[in-house]
Amino acid sequence: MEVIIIPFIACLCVAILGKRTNTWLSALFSSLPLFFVYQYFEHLDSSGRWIALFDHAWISDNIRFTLAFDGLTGLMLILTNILVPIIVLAGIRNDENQCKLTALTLFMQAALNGVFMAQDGLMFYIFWELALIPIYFITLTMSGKFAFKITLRFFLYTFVGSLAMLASLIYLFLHTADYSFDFESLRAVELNPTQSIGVGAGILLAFLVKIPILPFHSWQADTYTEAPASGSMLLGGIMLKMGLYGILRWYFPLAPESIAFFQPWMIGLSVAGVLYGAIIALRQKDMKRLVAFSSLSHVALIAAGLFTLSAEGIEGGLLQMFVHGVNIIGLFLVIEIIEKSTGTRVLGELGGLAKNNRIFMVFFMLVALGTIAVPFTNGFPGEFLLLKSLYGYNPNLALLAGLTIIFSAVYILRMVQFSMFGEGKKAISPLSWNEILAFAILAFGIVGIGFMPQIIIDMVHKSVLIIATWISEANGILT
Amino acid sequence: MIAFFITFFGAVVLLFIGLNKRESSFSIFASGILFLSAFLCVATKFGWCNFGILESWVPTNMMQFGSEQLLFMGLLSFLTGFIILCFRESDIIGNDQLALMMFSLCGAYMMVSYQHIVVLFLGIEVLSIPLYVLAGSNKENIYSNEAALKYFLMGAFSTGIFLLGSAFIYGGTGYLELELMGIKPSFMHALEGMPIPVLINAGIILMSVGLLFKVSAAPFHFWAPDVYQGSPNRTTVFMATVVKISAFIALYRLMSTFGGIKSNWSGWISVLAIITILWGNLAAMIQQNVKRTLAYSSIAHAGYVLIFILIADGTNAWILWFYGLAYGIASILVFTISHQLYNTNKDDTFEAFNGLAKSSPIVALALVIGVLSLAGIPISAGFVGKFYLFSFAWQSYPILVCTGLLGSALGVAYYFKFIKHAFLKVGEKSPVIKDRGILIFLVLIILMAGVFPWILLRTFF
Amino acid sequence: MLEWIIVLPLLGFLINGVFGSIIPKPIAGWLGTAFVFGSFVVTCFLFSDLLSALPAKGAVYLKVFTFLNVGNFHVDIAFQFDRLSAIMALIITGIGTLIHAYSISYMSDDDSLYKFFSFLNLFIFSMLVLVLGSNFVMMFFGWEGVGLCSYLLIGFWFKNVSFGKAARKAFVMNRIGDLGLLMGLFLIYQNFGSFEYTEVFAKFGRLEVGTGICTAIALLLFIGAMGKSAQIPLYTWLPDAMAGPTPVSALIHAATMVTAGIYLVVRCEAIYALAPFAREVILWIGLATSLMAALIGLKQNDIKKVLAYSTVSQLGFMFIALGCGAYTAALFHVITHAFFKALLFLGAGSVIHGMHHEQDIRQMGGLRKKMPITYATFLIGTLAITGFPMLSGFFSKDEIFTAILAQNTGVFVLGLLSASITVFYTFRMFFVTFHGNYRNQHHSYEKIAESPLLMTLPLLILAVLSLIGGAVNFPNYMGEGISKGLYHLLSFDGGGSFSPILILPEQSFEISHVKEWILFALTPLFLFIFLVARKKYVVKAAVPEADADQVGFGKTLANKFYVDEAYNRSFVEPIELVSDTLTEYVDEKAFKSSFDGIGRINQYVASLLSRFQNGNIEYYLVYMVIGLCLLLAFNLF
Amino acid sequence: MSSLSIFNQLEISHYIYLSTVLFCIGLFGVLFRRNAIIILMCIELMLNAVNLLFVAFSSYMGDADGQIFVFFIMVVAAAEAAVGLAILVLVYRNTRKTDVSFLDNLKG
Repeated sequence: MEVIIIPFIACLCVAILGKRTNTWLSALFSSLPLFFVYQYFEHLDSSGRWIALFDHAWISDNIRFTLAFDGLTGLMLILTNILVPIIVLAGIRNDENQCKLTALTLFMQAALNGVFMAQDGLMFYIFWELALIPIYFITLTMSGKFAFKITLRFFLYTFVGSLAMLASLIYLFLHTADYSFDFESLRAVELNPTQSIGVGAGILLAFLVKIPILPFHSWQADTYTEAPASGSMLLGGIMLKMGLYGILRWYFPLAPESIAFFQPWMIGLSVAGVLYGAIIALRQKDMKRLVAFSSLSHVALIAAGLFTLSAEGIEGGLLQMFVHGVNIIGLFLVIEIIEKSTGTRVLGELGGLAKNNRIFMVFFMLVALGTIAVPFTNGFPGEFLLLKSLYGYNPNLALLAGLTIIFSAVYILRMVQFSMFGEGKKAISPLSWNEILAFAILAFGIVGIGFMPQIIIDMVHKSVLIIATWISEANGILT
Repeated sequence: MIAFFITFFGAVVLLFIGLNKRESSFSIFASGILFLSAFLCVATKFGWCNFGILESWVPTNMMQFGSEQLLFMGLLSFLTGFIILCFRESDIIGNDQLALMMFSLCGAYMMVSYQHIVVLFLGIEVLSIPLYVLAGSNKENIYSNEAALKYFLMGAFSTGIFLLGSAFIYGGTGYLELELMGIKPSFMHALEGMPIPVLINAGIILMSVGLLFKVSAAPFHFWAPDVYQGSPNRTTVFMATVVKISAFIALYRLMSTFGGIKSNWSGWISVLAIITILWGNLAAMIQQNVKRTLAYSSIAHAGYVLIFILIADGTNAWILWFYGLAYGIASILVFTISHQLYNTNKDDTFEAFNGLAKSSPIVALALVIGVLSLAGIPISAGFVGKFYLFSFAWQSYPILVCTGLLGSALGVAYYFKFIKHAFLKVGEKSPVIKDRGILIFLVLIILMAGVFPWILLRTFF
Repeated sequence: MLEWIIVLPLLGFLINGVFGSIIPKPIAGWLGTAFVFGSFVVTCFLFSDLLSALPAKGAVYLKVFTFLNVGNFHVDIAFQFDRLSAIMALIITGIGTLIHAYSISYMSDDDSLYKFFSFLNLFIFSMLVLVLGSNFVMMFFGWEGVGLCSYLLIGFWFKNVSFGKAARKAFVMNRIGDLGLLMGLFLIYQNFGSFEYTEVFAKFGRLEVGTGICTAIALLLFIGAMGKSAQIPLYTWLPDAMAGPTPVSALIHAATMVTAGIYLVVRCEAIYALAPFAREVILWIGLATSLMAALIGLKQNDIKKVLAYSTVSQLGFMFIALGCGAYTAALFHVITHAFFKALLFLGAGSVIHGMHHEQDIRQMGGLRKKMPITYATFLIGTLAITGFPMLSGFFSKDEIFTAILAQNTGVFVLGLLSASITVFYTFRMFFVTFHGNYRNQHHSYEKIAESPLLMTLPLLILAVLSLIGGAVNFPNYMGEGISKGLYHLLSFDGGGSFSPILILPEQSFEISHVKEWILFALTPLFLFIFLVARKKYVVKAAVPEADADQVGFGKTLANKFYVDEAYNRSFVEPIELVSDTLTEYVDEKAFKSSFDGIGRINQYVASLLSRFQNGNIEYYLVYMVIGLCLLLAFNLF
Repeated sequence: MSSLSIFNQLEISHYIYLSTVLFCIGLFGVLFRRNAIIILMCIELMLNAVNLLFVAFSSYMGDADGQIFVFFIMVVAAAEAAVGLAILVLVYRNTRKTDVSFLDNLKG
């Protein structure tokens, strides 16, 4: 409960204080939930079950306000509550709308924490939607004449997806014995394959849009590109993890009978998305757009891994979710600083930025290397596991998806080259302490996970095992 | 019944003490009376006070004041009180207007509590006739005139249809009492030469068309956008909320009377619901006028509530109540802000909202929450209302629910226009927004009902 | 103790990387050198321990921590110091130390010297991880790590755009190979359930020769080797990689990193032994690469480019050896090649240093007098690479030719051709650079001076090594006691889980005396070519013509067979076209517009609907009545 | 007597048809006339048709409810007409027209 209330209170404070807000304090506040997350870990028992920490009757006696915790949730909470302070810190250069963005970001943090902890289906949906609202307003502060169109497209896309999920959840709810949205009750509903496919399709749609998987991605690039930095960071760093988390936490357990039906489609689409995003990213000139497509590619690989239903795929996917969050926020932070310093983020207009700011250069390089999954950076173990799981599913698909390690090297290094190397008149303005702090945390994440990925794997292992058991009970296809 | 009396006599008193005077204190007096009557309704429901004597004046086969009716009356009275309170500064202010609105509310009470078709008819007329006047109360304004005339002509026309229907029902069943005519619609008095089911079916259709006209369900909604746009703001919001909700209650009670032959009418009501949802949402997308947009939005909402008519089984009236509350409060909120902006800019297109977020962020926030509630996005009351509605209808009417969800998605497109103009566009004037306290109170109601609906519902039902 | 081999360069990297900017320049350089030297010393100790251990040990094994443990998939950060990795580690740290020391002087003008040394140390670290790792994943770590360092060092002078491009090219081409390697690893894991060398190779023992899986794994691994060791078709990055500072070229692109492919194949001898078809492929690709690179080398005028193509060509030879199954010969050539090619590169660096970063040999000439030490050592290097008798290159090449001859005469002839060309272009470069007249207009001849001691000392040491390096694996005819040292080292059976690295018996390469005589007859052939080259470039003092004057086959050679252009046409441009098409048509038009199109359809429907709302009450009434009639009609009739 | 016998021969259905026809006449009048006053009169005609039907049913079934309803309808119709005419006067003052087809400012 604390992890929802604290950011919310912080959000209110920032909203009330307005321009007088101290960003350092806001960042401190937004990192407070980490402490509670740490405490929550003590509630875990060895079984890895999803343990309710807070439970109260809500919309009806059976539709309850239930917050639960396990390793999976823990990982997502850590991700959220580490990244949000960084996003808040990074926002300092954004003078005009800063307090507004900070307040919205904090609100978002509360909602995201809710999404990851919600054990009640309706609650999950509500937090899911709630997380959409601040990001909508954050993206709305973008400049440009297409702002409304882009945000509307984004909102409609995700909203339609969420409505489909709602419909599926209600359907399940009506079939529960006790008319409850509780996770366990929803899971206990026996569905025949047809029903399961219908329900699964609805739930999946919401997640696929959010991730996004290939045919549902067209909101993404524009939104990432045009949104203010904190918006892009929230979207790319945390929000799309909601979709992946949702697949694992809600789709797999609730409609396991349909997995066999969707698996080939999902993996096919994901692999197509991996290549599609990578190939498009090869030629982008706008750095944010490039990162948007690279994210499309990377995240599709995670989705593919999850759908292989193998331990490597799922746990590697979870690892990569965390990693991708760190990396993409790093990339967006870098781009933001470049844009704020030079006034542009178009590759052709940049160059030679490496020469005057060493810390920036080192960090940029580090993030770039993490993104292209060089060993001993965080990108490697996850990508290795994902490709391996995909190989176990189908070697040819793994080969296709593996092309991403070539393409990602091409486009990321191209971005590094055209912005940092060569001769150029523009220069990066000196970094402020908050940026250096943000860099330091992210850099620690990149290298630390690169060396010790097992920490994250251990965190989620038991929870994944339980979900895997459910899937195999329904299908018997898990290896 | 006490609410009825208080409202009625309050209106009469208002009419006399305020002759030829125009003061906003009358509004406070009127809304005070309405809140009192709302409170008394609730108090009676809970048995805190008893006005059995008053009740005994009315034959039970004419009107009935069960707890359900009391809560509906309380809701209507509550909403009207807020309307009057929020529109104190209306440019068409006068005690006569307030009194007319309160008389109209009396009609709404009758529509809520009728047990006899005559009372329903009288209720509709008592509701409508003051409204005709109210719609035209901006005498110099040609739009207001046009709205009044349109509303009047079409209203009278639909009354005729309603009456023909009630005559058919009368002939088909032999009764005008709600309790009796619904019992065994298939056997009734034998009328030689007339196929009775035809008479009853036609009667049901004609009567409900009369009411569907009032709730502005497609294709009987054509008056709504024009009249909403032309009428003074206060009248518009009254029509959009109280009138619509009361007509729905009347329709709900009428249709559940014929619940035994549901298969006869569920089909076409479903079709109408689908048409209404789609038409309302689609047509709203290209509107530039705020009131017109809201009119179409109210049409769309009528479509959602038509789903409720289908699923009503006598025990779930609280869905309608909650939906009415959510929709009513949100509408009042949005209309109030739009009205106040209109007072500043004399502009009732979306342009009036330009730059609202800069000039008064709190109001902009209130606007956002109101709009989100209308759009049905969590954590607003609108979401919970829709959720109840859809989850109850999923089982029997999946297609309707899907249409409703689709409609909600479409609705986002135009509801977000408010946000677009308030947050993205730059405004020239900085409007003066009064009554922020009331706005915030409304917001709080929306949020409370959205976050803790169960507390609310468990208290009342 | 094993950990120190790895940790020391890493420490160097961290210290220079973090504090480099505040450390004085020479100290940064010496620090970097010291760490690598420390690593070398540790390696030596460990190696002698390993050799002298009683009872005899196969390997020293060190597990640091568990890297990944998912489901039944398990990878440790673990190291294995056996005889093969010891040899590689000795080359890496030994030659690395020399090149580090050389760089202190060579790079002394550069502002970001510390950066250079930290990258070099990182490279040494990665390379050591590659060769010392105890499983395939560790090797992959190092494999990618050295690729990264190569990228960083090629693009070290980042202000030059084309250098950056070359760096990117190197990284990407390596990544193509890496993908193959990765797939190979997956295939290994899928079939053998482990990545540990000992476990995997133990399981290979049970398979039949020519099994499909073995062939597939062998070929996939070889794709990785192709990328790293610059074989056709992935060789084009190596000549471009000469954009990096010369010590980098010497260390990474001649002595160590590019031989990782050979290390991989030797390491996986157990696999390749079972995959004759894969060996056949390796043989022919190695041959083709060697020939092609040698031919291109004929017409190159950039001193480093010539050396680069020569490296590609020599790597080709090594793969020929591997293809023949002569693993010892290949590794032997790796060692000797590391000596003389590092020497040549460092010598070239010395020349470039003296010429103020002039690399075109047509702009040199007559440097013999001004740079005597460089000249002498370069000559030794040249003789060694051309296979002058009794120098290191002679023995290693000899062994390779023996192996070829034992297998395939056709290949022998072609290999001979390639070796002959090598002799010609190496001497061409040598003569044009050091003999003849000075031809540069920009720098006066007088100002050219011999490089400082710090640069010449490594040259001298490497020259000595090039002279005597053949001793590592003398042929049998040199005497019982000292011959075949390397072979005995590698085919040592440690017992237990640790099987010998080399399983195939070397006896298959015993050749008849006639053939041995043929081999001996080669020396006069090479002498003849040497004389031809001398006549042309020393006696006639011919200068290679300008690129524009090239005609016919020479032009094709000067343009490197147009391979880069062909790759551009057939891979880069189509992909870019696909990318643009996807961006413009599929993403914008198909996906985005289709969604927006739904909105537009809605708008259109809405405008249709609003036509009903024409403001005229009569119409409204008519619509109402129509609606009513329809309702009645459908329900009553 | 003979005329009464004609009445006796009339079945209830005849009343229904008659009033439906009357209603439709009024309805079509509403639809096709443009003058607001005539429309108002046509609506009255519709209401009277309903009245007739109510009375007929009432007498047929011997139930007083229908006749009482008729009185209410008449009263309300009168009130409605009064308000309606007032509105009409209002419109007429502003537009000098009583033709409804000219009132189409509000649309879209």
